[in-house]
Amino acid sequence: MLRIDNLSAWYGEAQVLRDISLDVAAGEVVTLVGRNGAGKSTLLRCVMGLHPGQRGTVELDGRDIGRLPAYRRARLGLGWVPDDRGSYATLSVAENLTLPPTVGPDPWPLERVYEAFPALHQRRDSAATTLSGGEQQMLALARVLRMGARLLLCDEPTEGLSPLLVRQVGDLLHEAKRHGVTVLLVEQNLHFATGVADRHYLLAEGRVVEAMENSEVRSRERELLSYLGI
Amino acid sequence: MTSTVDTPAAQAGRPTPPSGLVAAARAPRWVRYALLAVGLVAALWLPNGLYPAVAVDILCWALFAVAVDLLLGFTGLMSFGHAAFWGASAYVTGLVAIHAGLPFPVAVLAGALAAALLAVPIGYLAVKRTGIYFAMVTLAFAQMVYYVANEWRSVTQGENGLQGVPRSLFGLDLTDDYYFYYAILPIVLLGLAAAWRIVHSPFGRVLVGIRDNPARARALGYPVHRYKLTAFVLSGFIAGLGGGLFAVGHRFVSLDVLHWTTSGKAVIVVVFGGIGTLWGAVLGAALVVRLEDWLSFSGFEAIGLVTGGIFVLVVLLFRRGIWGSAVVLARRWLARSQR
Amino acid sequence: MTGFLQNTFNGLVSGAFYALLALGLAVIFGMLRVVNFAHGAFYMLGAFGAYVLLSEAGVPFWAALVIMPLGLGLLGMALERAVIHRLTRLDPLYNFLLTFGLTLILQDLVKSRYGVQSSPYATPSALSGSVDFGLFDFPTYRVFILGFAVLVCVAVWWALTRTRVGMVVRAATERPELTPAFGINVGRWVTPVFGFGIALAGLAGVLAAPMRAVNPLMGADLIIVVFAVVVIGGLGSIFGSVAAGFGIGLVQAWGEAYLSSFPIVSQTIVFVVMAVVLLWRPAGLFGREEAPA
Amino acid sequence: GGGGPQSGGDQKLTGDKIVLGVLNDQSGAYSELSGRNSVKAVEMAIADFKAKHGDQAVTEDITVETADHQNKPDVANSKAAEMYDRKGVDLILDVPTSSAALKVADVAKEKKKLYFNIGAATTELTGKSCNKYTFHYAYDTYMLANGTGRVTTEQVGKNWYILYPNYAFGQDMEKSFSAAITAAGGQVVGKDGAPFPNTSGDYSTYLLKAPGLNPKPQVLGTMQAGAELVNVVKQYNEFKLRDKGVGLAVGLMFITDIHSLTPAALAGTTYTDAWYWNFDQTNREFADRFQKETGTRPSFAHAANYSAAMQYLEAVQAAGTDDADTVVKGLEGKEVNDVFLRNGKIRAEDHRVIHDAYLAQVKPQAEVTEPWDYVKVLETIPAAEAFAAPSPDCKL
Amino acid sequence: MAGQALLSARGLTRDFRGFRAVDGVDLDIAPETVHALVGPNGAGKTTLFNLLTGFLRPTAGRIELAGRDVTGLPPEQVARLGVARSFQITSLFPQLTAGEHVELALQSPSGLGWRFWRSAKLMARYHDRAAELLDMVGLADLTHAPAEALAYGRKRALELAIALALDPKVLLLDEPTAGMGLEDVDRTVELIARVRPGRTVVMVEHNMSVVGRLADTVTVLQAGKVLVEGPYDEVRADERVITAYLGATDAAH
Ligand SMILES: Nc1ncnc2c1ncn2[C@@H]1O[C@H](COP(=O)(O)OP(=O)(O)OP(=O)(O)O)[C@@H](O)[C@H]1O
Ligand SMILES: Nc1ncnc2c1ncn2[C@@H]1O[C@H](COP(=O)(O)OP(=O)(O)OP(=O)(O)O)[C@@H](O)[C@H]1O
Ligand SMILES: [Mg+2]
Ligand SMILES: [Mg+2]
Repeated sequence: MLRIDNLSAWYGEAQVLRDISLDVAAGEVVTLVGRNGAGKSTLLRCVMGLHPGQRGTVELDGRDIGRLPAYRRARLGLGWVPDDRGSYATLSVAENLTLPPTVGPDPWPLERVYEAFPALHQRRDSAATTLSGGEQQMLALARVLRMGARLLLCDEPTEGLSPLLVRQVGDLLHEAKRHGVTVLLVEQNLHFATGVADRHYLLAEGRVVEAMENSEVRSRERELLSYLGI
Repeated sequence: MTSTVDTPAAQAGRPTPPSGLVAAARAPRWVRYALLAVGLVAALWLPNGLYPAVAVDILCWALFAVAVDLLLGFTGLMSFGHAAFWGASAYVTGLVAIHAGLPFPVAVLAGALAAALLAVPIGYLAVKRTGIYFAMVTLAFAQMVYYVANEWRSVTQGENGLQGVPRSLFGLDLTDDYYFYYAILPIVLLGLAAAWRIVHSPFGRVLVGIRDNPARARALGYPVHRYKLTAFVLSGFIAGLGGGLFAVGHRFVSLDVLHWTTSGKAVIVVVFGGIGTLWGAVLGAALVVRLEDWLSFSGFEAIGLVTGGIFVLVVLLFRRGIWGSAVVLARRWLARSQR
Repeated sequence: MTGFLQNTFNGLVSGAFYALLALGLAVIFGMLRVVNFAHGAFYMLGAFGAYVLLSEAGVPFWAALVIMPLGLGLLGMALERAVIHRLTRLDPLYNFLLTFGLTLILQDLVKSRYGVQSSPYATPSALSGSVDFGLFDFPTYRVFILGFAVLVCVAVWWALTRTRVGMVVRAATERPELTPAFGINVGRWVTPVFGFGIALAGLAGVLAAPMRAVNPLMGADLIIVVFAVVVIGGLGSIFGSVAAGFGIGLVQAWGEAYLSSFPIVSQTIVFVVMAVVLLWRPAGLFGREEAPA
Repeated sequence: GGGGPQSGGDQKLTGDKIVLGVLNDQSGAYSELSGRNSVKAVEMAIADFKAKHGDQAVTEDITVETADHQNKPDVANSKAAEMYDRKGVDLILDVPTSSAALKVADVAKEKKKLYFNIGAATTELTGKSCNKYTFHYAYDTYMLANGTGRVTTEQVGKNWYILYPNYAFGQDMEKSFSAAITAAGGQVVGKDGAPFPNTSGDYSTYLLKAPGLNPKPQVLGTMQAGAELVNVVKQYNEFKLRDKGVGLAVGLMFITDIHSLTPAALAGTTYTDAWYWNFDQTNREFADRFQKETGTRPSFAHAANYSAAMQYLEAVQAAGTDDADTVVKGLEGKEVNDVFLRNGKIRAEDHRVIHDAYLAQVKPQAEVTEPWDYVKVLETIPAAEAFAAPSPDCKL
Repeated sequence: MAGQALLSARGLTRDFRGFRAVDGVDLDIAPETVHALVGPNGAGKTTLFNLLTGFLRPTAGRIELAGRDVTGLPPEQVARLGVARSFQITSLFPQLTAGEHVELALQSPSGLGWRFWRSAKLMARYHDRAAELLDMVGLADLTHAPAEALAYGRKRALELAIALALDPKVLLLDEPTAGMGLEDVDRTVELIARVRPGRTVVMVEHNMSVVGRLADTVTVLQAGKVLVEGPYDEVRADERVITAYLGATDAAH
């Protein structure tokens, strides 16, 4: 579904992504793991079309979307859960949810969102940035589900969530997957990642250093953890 | 709170990370001394090369602009009402010089102190807001000061202005602007040095922190409001020095010193010269004053077209201002020649 | 009693101008985080445009009331595309500076073409009579202004808080870099809103033409008072701006009527009120306090 | 103070030339009243002077320097000094805005060079702030108030309501008016100082109050000027005060104001003018020439600039030198008549240049037959009555 | 009452436009302990921090620091009394370098910051200490990097460094390990363990293994109220905590 070929990106003079190539098949959950600063978030931003200094190809369903502006990509079914959660201070929770147009065949209705995240229902009229950190994380995830995005780009969606919610998010991703949604997930929490993902890419210093099946990861957990830095 | 907008100061500071001021402090010693020498020579040459009265104006405006830049460039506060301090000091200086007959430096000092005093209540209210609100609030309060001066005719002579401010200094004859220029030069240099010192002091460092992230600064134990207020008052004082000298220089004070266009012009000067670079403010003053002088003789009627145009161009094309852009170019050139 | 009612009515009428201008400012600020210093200049262009239309093309008031806001709205949109737009990611102060420069330019352009003298503009004949209110009668034109302004304010408030437009634009302006990621073409929304805010200023200008001196500087000092008005009302708040606009109009009129031996009062009252509001509610009467940290 | 008129033939003119400086507002509120067309008027004077004297002229080299003081006294100050010092200017002309004029008078005194004020109305120039090198041409606040106040009281109505902008000029005008009205047997039944500048632009409070006063005023005297005057007049019409029996008299009005408000809005309004272009044949001829040069009719200020430049050149011609002290001596006490000065006299006591003034009334629209011909002159106020007696405050 | 507690709250309450985020919380933090605050998202932990540090004024209730009433004091004064905090959502000075951050924090208690007439060179006296602190959090090689160019995890580490630079009696850490890689989490845990002698640490943390390794006492908040308080193992096994916060499997884990 998503194919990235020879993608490089820069912040000014500094190159942070170097010839990244990877692909994600429809219905898959794929994680990007790597240390802080490896370039994971930058990669997602490149896919979303939000990073100005990039070179290489990004294809969605075989179509080159590398030239499209971000809003067109979103309309094609990309849903981004940014690492800073992307809440709008000037919008209420409900408005944050209904802000994006629906873009996919299977958008979640608002009731379903509120059912999955009762906290959001309770605070639906508050300004979104007054939510707690975790609530904002839920909001970001709920927002792309409501859009009906087909490919979720989730940047550390479990950061700052309580253990209970982390598991809920895992469940949600599973459920999304059952509905045919594809997920590209950035995750530091290897434990969580192996619980939801089919495959993993290991990123280091802007390069893909390894691609693994989930089963492989489980068997090599110790080795990987040390690679990730213990 | 963790918005990632660029403050003007941040923009100006961008080429010289982490911030203009810290980097400037780190510039090689010879560069700094060379600059200082060039500046001094330029300052000494001014009345010979230019009409002395224009040169006097440049000095006064340089102080004014530096005062505004102290806030805008180093505290992240854009005062659009600094005419209040420049003007208040001009009036107080004028009144003291006329009625008490004191030597003009004393009168100017009194004026600057009065300006600082006025800055206390205005600053107290204004620093409750930041960013654009701050600009609007200062603008509004300055307008209020203007109205009051306009109305308070018994003291300010209203529209006619305060005429006949003497230039007395121990019986020296300073009627010629040429000599007067050299008489005020030390005061101006002292004022500029004070601004420089403030920026390069521990206090200045705190200000930059506050500019970048006030909430964080509070959590570190810095009373943000009080710091801002102090910066505001210091800035008011320096603007007052300029305003007082301006009054003595022109030997009168008119309501114009309090008008909002005066505040606007001060900001133009700073932006044109380069926000967050004290040198830029001085340079901007020289250029803008000279330009206006030239324009008013040129027969070109639409001065606003030029000043407004400068503003638009600077904001759109080179936000670093003349000085900031020059620094960037010089750096690039240096870097290239080193390679 | 009659005198009081008359003064009150007049206060509301001059408040209507403050309110319309503050509303335009608030729309633009609330949506784009831009404080439009040139708002006064656009108000002037509205009035001046009406005059030029009338004197050079014979276009009557009623047509001008439509043409000028439309035209200025388009001009505003062009402006947003050409310059304001480039500054979206920067500190709002830059836009303040930009529009300040623009003010000087616009004023001088008009000045160099038409001079500084005030230009004549007569009240449209349909509105030149007076309306009898029993206790007193009143120029029809003033009644019209008040009614029209209230109508416009209510309509705008409704559109921005009760429809999707306001929401999208607020999002687009709060986080221009993020919003496209949610499938929103920011430019398509923000530009018209800016144009609309400008159109409001133009509308106020056309309304002012028959009542006020039409000249290139007519908006210059006014805008500062309007700034104070929006600070009082709470800059982000549509309702606050409008309410403060009418309120200040009233207070000034009463000050003029009942403290006429102290003209300084009605002149500075708006600033005094602003100072009090800053002390008591720094975010403005209807503004929201920002989140703590 | 250099010796006799003919002393030192080789240095009779500094630099062998005469430079006239026109320092006025070329972009702001007074730019139409005087502005760049005043420069044109001065150029006309130079041309006429050269034509008149031909080879006999003290010099062929007479030029004009000009600068825009933007109505800012500080700009006026530097520009005036620079004109005298660097541009070799012998005489500065015009300088509207009282604060700027007072400042330029100061500079003139210090540099010992001449200054003919035309654009500013403050009587201080011939009072407390008078000096040897400064002359006050054309109008002043006393002239405006005295003419309008007295004649209107006599001809239109005795009871007045005065509305003035509450700043120096407005307060002066109010005092002068009240004095003139009382002297003419009228009374001021009410007066209010309106905020200045009046940002709201609204005068309804005052206008509504006027007809209700007891006794009811027959005349509303407004001292507002420029755009504020326009606001007052528009709203005066809006509230239909003329229909309610309250006439309008204006303290300070220029023909350019009538042009912008249209005569229809002002029909019947009385005011005092220092000169009117269509008053007689002489004026009209000048106005026609002026229109050829500039495309518009001259205001009193244009005519006064012409006259002032001419009188100065004649004085230099007569003295044979441009030495300021000598020229001043030649001017003092001189009686003159020209297109602007009727029964003119340059008073030696205070350097006030007195001349006839005119009480004018705006014609009804129907009587306006050609552009700019907006008023009829009700009465010529003789020079001796038009201006105040020399002030004891003035010590040259 | 508060007994030995260094920092205590009584009946602490905070409303936001009718919404009660913190609801009558009583809290006693014993000196020289590590006290963890856990709870579901939105339980009011950060709000409680904001109340304790003066960033928010309580609607009701009272806060005492070492027996002194500090209710309603502004943040800077609370900081002056020896309470340092880090922010859950990173909050740094984008234009300053890592080194300058720490120096600024080190300078804070000295009053040097008011000396507008002295040279900034005076701050050189903090160089060594700053280098030491940066080294502690693993940022030694980034001393001259401006904060805005740091990756997220590094920013978190810098947050910690400047909080430590204040040499506080009480250290309030809001999710100090959120967004960190495993390596950094471990380093942070070690770091907190290293600096805790002589200090009192209050931390909000979702990572239960971190809580387990550090905390002496755990307070669980839910819907603005204290749900359970006690030693880690006890709290962890508590039925209510498992349903409200941990979830069944995690508890068994
Ligand atoms: N605005 C910026 N300017 C300059 N460099 C940047 C900027 N943002 C990120 N970087 C650098 O780019 C690199 C990659 O950053 P990125 O945010 O993609 O990393 P990441 O893998 O998502 O890290 P983390 O796990 O901490 O979120 C880092 O080294 C970072 O320092
Ligand atoms: N300024 C505010 N205005 C309105 N509501 C607020 C504000 N700040 C916090 N809240 C609300 O108070 C509740 C508690 O928020 P808080 O940030 O304290 O939660 P938390 O326990 O820190 O959660 P997390 O673990 O997700 O960070 C939340 O529901 C939040 O929406
Ligand atoms: Mg990241
Ligand atoms: Mg929290």
